Amino acid sequence: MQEAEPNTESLFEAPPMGEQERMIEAVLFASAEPVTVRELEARMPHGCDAAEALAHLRKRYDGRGVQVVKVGDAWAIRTAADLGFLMQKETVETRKLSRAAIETLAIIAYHQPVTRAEIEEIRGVSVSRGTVDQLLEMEWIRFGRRRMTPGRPVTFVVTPEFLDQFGLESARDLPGLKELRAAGLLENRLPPGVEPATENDEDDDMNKDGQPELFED
Amino acid sequence: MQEAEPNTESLFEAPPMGEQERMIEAVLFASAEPVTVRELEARMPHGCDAAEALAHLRKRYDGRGVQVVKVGDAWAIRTAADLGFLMQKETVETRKLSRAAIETLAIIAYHQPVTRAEIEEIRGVSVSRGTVDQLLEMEWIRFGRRRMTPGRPVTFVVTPEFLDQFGLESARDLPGLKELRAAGLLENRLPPGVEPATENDEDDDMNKDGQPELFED
Amino acid sequence: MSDNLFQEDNISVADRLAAEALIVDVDGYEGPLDVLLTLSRTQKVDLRKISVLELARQYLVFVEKAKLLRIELAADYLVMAAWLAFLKSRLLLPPDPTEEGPTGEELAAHLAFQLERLQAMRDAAARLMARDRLGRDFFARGQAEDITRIKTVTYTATLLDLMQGYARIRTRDEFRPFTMDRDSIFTMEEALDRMRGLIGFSGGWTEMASYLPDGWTSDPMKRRSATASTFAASLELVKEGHLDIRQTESFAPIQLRKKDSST
Repeated sequence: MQEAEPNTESLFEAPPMGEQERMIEAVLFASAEPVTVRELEARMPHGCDAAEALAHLRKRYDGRGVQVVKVGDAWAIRTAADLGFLMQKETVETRKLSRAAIETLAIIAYHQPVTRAEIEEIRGVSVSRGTVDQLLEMEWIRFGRRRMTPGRPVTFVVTPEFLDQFGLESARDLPGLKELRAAGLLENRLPPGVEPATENDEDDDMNKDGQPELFED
Repeated sequence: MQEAEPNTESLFEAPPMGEQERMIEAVLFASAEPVTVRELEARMPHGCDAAEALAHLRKRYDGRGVQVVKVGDAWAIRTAADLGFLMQKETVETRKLSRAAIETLAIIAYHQPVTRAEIEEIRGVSVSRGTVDQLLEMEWIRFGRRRMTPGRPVTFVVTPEFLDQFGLESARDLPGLKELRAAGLLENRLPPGVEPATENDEDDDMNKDGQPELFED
Repeated sequence: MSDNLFQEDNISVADRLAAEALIVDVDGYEGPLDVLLTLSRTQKVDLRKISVLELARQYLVFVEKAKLLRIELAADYLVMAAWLAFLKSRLLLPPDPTEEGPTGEELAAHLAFQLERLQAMRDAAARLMARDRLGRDFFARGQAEDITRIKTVTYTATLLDLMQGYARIRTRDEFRPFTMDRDSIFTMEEALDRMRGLIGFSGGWTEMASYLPDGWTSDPMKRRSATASTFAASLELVKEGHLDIRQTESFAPIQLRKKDSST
């Protein structure tokens, strides 16, 4: 009806907030993946305030069988965790992670961005290639920025898929993060007598086009 | 663990209607197929009245962005018909990029700024115009500065959209050869003497300098 | 008294039993740090208050016992044993003022920190895995909707595709060597010739950068090539005994000096 011409209509006025809430409800319900505020606004008529509509929607679903949850900078609808027992049919058999993979994942989540050498320093053993590959393949971790230390090692960080998997709004909501930080257990403390590597932020040997010498071999 | 109790508990009393409504909401949301009243009751604790809870839920969603609808003799949650225009993006079909395009893109990412002639030299086959056009159209690459060599060939560089797509903060964060090897990606060695699969990315109207008229604007 | 501590005769029965239990399961441990963490539990105290000296003793008992049972321990277990023996002596003997480096207490504190951090990460991992999980405790939409079929084709590729694509090309290169035509190369031979002519005149420490030839310092490509070959040439001259070379820390300028034949 009206929706046939949302574009011409929107030149004049954004739809009322209740209508915006309905739109977001529809989009989030339809999608299995989290949707960002930007994507929501791109789909909605011009002038909509997706963030405000989201806040209303979130309140509306408070305590219901499905919930509006935040995943990184995106939003999704998920069933309430206390109703998991009804869903045996939907449960997907998750691949069992090895103890090494679980620890590596936790270290990446709590220490990110973290290099392979740092993971090995914390675990006290070398990290097997398969472990990192598995986590990359599951898209729970990805490469982060290179560390500006000798060798320019790549770092690892966790992904939005990881947050979605564990029902976290952001990596700041990891359980016990604050306590661990307060206890100094997330510091990268070097063994006594070892010189800290200099954080040399700009490297003259890098030409303007961002081609580090690493790629020239 | 929770499943153990509701059955024994339910011998005495069914959960309150509000709770039954939540259960139905979650099940309808999560299941891939419409669910019949019988199936609902089979999943819910003993003594529940799925039909009544459904009627409540249906009323609750009246006028909302999603609706509880009857499909045959089963029930499902669906987006409200008047909001269908918001769902267009749901049906985007994604296809894998061709091998030629991936290789071209990889060379541009690792060697940028790079000319077409250099890409061809690295790949060992000519690069079809279609491949470059496709990457340009996807906005994963763009023209860089002209190279200050005879013919002043244009160069290609990757775009911020590319970095975004691949979850990189900068092109420098691409793993280097050593890391590719460590990740097992450099193991697919061809036996010496074996010709790589010939890809006839023919492009006849291209002169030797890799300067097709396309770039002579 | 302190001599006694270095002998393995006075191992208590409990220690022996603990060590044997560890050895039986040595394959189940993830390296020496894991063993130390397990041993530390026998102290039944907060990891912050752990006695590293006691822990070192327990670990050495464990390694000694393994030797007696002729169990092959991986090299890193033996490296840890050697290090702990060293730490033990540092902790027990009065500090030698002439000796440099960190004190035994500093080393012990760091080891305690490592153990506490590893334990903390294990606890964190357990808490993480105990959370409600997508697809197990809470669920995504079971039926993503398709009301209007407006087909737009987009092409995708993953980082893995990209890396594999690049790897494929570079692997091919190993059999069909690829060289870019580059005119901005300053060869090591050229650098060596140049350096031989210049080092005779310089007395004190001079930065290596000042040896770069004229016209090779502004263009980054050329500067990189000239720097690399000048550095390689410098090393060659050091090897030949004509030069001294030093760098105070990572990324600091590299400095050269003509070798003084009198010292």
